[in-house]
Amino acid sequence: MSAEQLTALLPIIAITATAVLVMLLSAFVSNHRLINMLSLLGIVVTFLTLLLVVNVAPVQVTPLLLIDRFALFYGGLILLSGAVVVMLSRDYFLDSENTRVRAAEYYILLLVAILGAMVLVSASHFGAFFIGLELLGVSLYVLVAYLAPSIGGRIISLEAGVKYLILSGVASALLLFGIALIYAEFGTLTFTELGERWRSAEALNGLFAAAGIGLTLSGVAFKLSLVPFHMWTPDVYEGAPAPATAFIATVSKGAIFAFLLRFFTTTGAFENQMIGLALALVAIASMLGGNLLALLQTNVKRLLAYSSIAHIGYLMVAFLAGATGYVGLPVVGEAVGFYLVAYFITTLGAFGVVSALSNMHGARDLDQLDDYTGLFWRSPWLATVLTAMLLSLAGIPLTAGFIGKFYIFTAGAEGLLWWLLAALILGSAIGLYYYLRWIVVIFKQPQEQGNQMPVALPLSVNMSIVLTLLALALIGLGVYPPPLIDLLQSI
Amino acid sequence: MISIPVEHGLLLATILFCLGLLGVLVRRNIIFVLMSMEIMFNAVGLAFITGGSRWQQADGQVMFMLVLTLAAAEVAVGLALVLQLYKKFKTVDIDVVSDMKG
Amino acid sequence: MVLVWLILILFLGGILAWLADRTRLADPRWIAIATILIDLLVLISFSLSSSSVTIAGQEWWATLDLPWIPRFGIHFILAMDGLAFLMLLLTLFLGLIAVLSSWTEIKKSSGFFHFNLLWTLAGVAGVFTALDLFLFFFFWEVMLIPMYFIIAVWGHENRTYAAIKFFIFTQASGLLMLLAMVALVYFNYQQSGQLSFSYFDLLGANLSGAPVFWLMLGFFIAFVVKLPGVPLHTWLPDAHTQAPTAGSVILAGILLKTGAYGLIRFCVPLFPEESVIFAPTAMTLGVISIIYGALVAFAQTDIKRLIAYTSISHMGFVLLGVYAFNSQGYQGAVMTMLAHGMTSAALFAFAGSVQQRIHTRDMREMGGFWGSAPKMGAIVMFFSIAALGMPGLANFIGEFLVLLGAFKANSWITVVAALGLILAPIYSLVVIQRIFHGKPLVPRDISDFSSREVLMMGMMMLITIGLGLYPQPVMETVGLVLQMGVS
Amino acid sequence: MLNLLWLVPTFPLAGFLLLALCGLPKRLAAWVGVGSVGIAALLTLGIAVEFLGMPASEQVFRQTLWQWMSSGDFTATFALYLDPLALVMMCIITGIGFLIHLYSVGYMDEDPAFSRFFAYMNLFVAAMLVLVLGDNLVLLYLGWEGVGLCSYLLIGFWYDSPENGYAARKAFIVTRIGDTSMAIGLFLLFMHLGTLDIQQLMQSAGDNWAQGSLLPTLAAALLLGGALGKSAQLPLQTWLPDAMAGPTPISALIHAATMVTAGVYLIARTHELFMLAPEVLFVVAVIGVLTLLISGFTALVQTDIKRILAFSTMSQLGYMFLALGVGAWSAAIFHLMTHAFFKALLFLASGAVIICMHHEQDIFKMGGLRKRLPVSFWSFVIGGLALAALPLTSGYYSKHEILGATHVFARSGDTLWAVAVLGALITGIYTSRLIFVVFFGADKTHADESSIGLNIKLPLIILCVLSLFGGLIHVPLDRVFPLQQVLPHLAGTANALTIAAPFVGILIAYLFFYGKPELSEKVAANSLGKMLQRFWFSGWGFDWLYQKLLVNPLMWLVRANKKDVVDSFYHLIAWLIRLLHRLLSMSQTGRVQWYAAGIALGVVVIVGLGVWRQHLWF
Repeated sequence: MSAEQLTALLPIIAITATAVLVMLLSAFVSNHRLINMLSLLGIVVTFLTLLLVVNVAPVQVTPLLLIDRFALFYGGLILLSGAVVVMLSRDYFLDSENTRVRAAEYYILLLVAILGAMVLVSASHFGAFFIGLELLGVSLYVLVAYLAPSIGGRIISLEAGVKYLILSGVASALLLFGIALIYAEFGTLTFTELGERWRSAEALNGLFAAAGIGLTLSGVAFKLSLVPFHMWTPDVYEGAPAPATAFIATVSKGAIFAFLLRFFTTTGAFENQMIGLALALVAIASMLGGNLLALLQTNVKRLLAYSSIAHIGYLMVAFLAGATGYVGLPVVGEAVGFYLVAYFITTLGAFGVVSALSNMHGARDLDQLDDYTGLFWRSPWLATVLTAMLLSLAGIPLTAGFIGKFYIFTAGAEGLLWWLLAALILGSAIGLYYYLRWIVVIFKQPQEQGNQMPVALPLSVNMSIVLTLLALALIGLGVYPPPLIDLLQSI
Repeated sequence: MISIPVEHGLLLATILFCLGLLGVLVRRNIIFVLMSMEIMFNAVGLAFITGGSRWQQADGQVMFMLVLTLAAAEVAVGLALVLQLYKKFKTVDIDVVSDMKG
Repeated sequence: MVLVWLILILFLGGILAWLADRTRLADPRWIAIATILIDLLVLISFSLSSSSVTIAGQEWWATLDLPWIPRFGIHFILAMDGLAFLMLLLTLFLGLIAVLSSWTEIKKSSGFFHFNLLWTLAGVAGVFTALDLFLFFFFWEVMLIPMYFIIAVWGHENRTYAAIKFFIFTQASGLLMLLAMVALVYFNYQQSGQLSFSYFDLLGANLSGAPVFWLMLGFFIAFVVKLPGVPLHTWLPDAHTQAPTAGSVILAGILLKTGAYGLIRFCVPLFPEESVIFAPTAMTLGVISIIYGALVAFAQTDIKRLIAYTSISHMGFVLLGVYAFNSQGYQGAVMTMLAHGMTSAALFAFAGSVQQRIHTRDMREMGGFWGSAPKMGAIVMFFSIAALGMPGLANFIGEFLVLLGAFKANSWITVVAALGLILAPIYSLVVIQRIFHGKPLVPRDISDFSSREVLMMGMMMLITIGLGLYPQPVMETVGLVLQMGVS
Repeated sequence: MLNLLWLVPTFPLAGFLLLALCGLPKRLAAWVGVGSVGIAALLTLGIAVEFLGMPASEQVFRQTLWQWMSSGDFTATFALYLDPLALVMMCIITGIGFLIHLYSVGYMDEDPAFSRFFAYMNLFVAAMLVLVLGDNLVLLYLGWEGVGLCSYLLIGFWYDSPENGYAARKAFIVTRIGDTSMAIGLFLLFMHLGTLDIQQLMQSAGDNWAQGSLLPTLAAALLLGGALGKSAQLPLQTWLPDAMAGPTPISALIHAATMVTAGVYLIARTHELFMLAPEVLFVVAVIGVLTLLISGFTALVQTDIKRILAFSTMSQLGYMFLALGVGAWSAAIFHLMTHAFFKALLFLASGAVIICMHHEQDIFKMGGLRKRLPVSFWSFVIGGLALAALPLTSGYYSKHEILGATHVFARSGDTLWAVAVLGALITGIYTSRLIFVVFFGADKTHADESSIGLNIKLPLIILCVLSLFGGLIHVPLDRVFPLQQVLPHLAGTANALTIAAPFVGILIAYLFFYGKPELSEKVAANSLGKMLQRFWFSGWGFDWLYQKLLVNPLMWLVRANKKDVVDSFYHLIAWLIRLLHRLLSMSQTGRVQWYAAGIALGVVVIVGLGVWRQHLWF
């Protein structure tokens, strides 16, 4: 392995080292803050190593990993999100020393999950993909169920863990079976070779290859929670601790989508009509189904879960535009990249507020819509951030979400995907309803529920910083997106 | 060496896989559900081996090893959760975890 | 640069008002007034000193063109011509009225209220000056959000429903428009190789064919929702009824005008051929709005709801005028916009003050107010007869010119539209009858307009009379622009 | 002096502003209200003297105030146009107007809304002046609508009672129907002739349109619609009787002397156009005849003193329309003038009676007032004589001219004339019925004239004089209208019949209502008489008909759609979406295996799709 390749692996090594370090440390100390700080530091250092690697990229490290600007960009995104989640966890797991649930393992798992996600986005081979996916997945099972053994016990956390484990296991099996079939058909596991054979082989004329690609798609669709593979999403979102939910909603999905993008652009598989049709159907079903399911939802975590289903559906429109042949792949990459960044910021912000209002004690997070009544009058800043995030989810200007949606519109329009765009508009219109309903609740005047004066909510400095940064990023990208666009164009 | 046609291997794997899937879908005991998942993973392993043998490569077997690892990890976590479940509900019926809905 | 300031002052003023309230340093109402006055001053002093530039065969008083998102050929283009100037003037003036009309109504978090109010105005000012399609859409939505808050937070009993309905209608149709914009830009890109959202670049785009018609429709629907035209109007009665007074004033006085402005500025010039084909349909929609709005208005017992439906009726004239494609139609449409801005704002301000006094909007619980509130009666009488198109007042000029122009374009449709002239007094006068005439049902003394309210109404009355008797300066200001659209 | 023309409408307008904006004390309000019209009248007098002093061929004066609006090829200026026709109208408006204002000071003395009354009155005078002086049809329309507005305001002046408000709205809306027709006429004229300046319009109508062709017919018919509404002619006449709800001076000024004659003025003003449309002109004559007859019969059975006068006004307006229809333009205006005199007199006199009777208007509750109210009585007699057109009174001259012109009219002139004479007979009947019932017979009241002062009596006296001798005034309209080919001159039997008709009417009335009242009771008692009486009393059932035909369906439609049917469409969509939400939510059962089944379904669909496609390809 050359020095260059080693350099390229630096981020992955760094994050692994962090995980190991935290593991070692946790054997001796149980100071939550210390572990939290160390994790954060590790992530930040890893992020800094990315900047080093930019100069050597692209580097093919064994057939397994391709560290190019694409991988670095998404790696960076994952790390930043990870850092945010770590910071959110700090307050969420405050006072964990005094309970049966130690927070140390939580951070280890989180770091391993980040590692998995980073491997996932760098994968150029099914083997690496598989390893990354399962590193991410298995860590998540535990993260989701993390609060199950706590005193009193979060039963919903346990339930979510069990559900996620079983369903995700099934999905992994589907995915792997699909990969196995593809392998049996084409005899290679690297994406580039696969692409070459694919094109030369007159596109998928074997029964097993067709089934294989279908199964693989199904597995990916599950991870992205596209309709009809979506049903686990709300339950897992609801049961998992809020920071972990934020992580699942962003890193897990984002990494898979990045993989999808790389896989399909490298292999060109989605130019196949069958796949295109299947994906289009799934996308439409997700856009409409996700929004419809969220419509009257009163649990905000479930609401965000359904909304995320719809958002991945939107994202599929940009993705599918690439399949039409009218839109260049770089444009698709750009659109997807921008949308993901916006979606990351927004989702982290929204769950950030939820976790700021919740903690590990108690049977559930603060996730009932009613809990947010008059939030604006108790905690204006939290409410403002949340509102901004919701508006971004709804795709309203001044926020990054709007530019993201605009990107999808341009890609869709350029690709002449009118049906998909129609579904997008319809879905967005339905979606407005529940975002607005939440906003209405936030701004409800306190006088309507008795005469008690609103009590100001305490907000830690740490939280303020995170949320403020997210809000600034949201507005910044919404008002002046060129820097990010330039970055995406350089990939 | 008389090789078995690759289709036969894959067909067998498919049947095995479907059996596993069916098990997941219908068994109420969560232990059995986990076991059915194991069957699915093993079906995957079989398919990889078949593929490997078709192309005379080690890749398929390597992947099989990875699948085994995954299955082990999956079951480990799974059993831990089953334990918690049993502690809380004194049962291993999978339907006890259906509180969250709608 | 002054155009940026026009918008920025309002944005900053809004923030200042909020901060002032939170720190209890100053009364946000006065900050709002001061902000708007400064903005007015800037606008007027600018208009006096400006010299015009000609772009794309059209005269502009000022333009500003900065690169914004080069990836998509999006520029930050602001420009002002006569039409935009008038609309800005209307916006700021009614902004002032809005602040005055809610002077005592808003008890809770007045700072946040005025923040929203000023941001709405800023958004509207942006809409009236933006000449990059993307930027236009940007402002189009920006004005929506604070308005949504105004309704949702300070509205009346059914505010949530109204606010969400308002938002969904506008936003859903806005997305259609966005799609049409993007598609237009890309069609143009394919033909000319230039990716640009600039109005001036797209104006020359020579597209044709069936899809272009659909694009025009995308714009049209978004604007007609805002206008609003039947059958896309049903958000309006709810929003107007539930909004606080200032909200209703701004909604009726200004926000509806953005729809008409959009038609005039974008829909017709960007798609001249398609618009000509579409004109009979559009005019028919206008007529349906006129008649239908009037009929439904007459049935209402909630005063704000009634006024809201009359807005639909009046804005139908605008639709009719715009698609007449002649000077009379165009100038009539603009005059109607201005006139309707005054009358509807005044009537909503009145409705708001009545609600504040007797805590109901139900006209069945009113009656005989003239005795105790003659000033109020006289003023409302004035605006009612202005609304029914009394010659000598602004509305008449607008409606008359619209019908005159529309008659040339399509006589039969116009004859039906003229029936609106008969329906207008039916609902206008019934308001007077139910509220001011007759004997009071319950012996209830209603206090007359305060001097603040008289001042505010007086200003609007003067403008209504001025526009009615000497509209020529306004029409000349408009004229230069609208000649463009005449094909 | 002519240059001060603009001041004539300006003074009343200023009076209005002053009264409306500053809460003047009552005395001052009276001075301002009456004074402004008085000054206008004086100015008019001065202008008239100078104007008539000019050579007849130069009797045209145009004063442009400012450009009102100009849009593309359309221009409307704020310009006044004075010609003899306008001058006559001006004199009537300011002259009679002044007298009625003066009268009102006494009549409205005890009303708390004294200055509001004068404000409206002044505004009316200003608007009416603009109407007659307007140089173009848009400006005329301004005045036209302005007087309509004032009419509305003044009918509903006593706003306490909902009936008054109803009457006011009815007046406004019914006339507005006509106005709309007129507005459409304006659009049509502009579209084809490119201008709305009256003089240019008439010029170019004559140049461009052939007589009897479609366009002038259409345009004239549309303008006629406006005239019918304003002048309460069939079929838009129903508002006028109800309009009597307003204070009596209003009835005198607006609903007798000036506003209701605006329709006549409009047709006279645009007579060139109407002459291009002989069919329409004939319709005008027929409508006039029908109206005069129908309202004459209606007046016969009314019991409200003001309603009788209202129907009589309609009837007299019918004569004017008849005159216009047969081309007797000057006669129409002449009758307009004399009618203004005597009808104003009658209304003011009835007002005096009403005041003295403490706001009792039912004539059958009066009686024998001849001695008690001498001024009112003599005013009524003189006004009644003029109304019935007895020889030597002013009404005689004008009506005679009309009947003469009708008689020689080429197209069914005989029939029209016969009906008109019948109308004259009926006029005689109802006029004298009124006088007999109110002033003769048994003394039923304790009324006296102590409550009316000089400011009421003086106008009455002046109007008496005018009613008697107004027929001697020569209306200087010879140059305005085309000369009539056949000079109207009745001779022989026709002449005799024409003169005799009112006498016969008076005789009949004397018989029925003074000599042998039991006769009238007998007639009224038999079933045919009862039916006729009811039918006539209701104004020939027009109100009933319109109520059933137009108002009720409209009201039904409006009420049915109060909730806005379009909205239910959106509610349906929302309902559907909620339904879908519920259905989909049901799929979210919470059971793991169900979720897994969902996944399996997805797999089957996607893989199935792939495999199926494969087979399709093979």
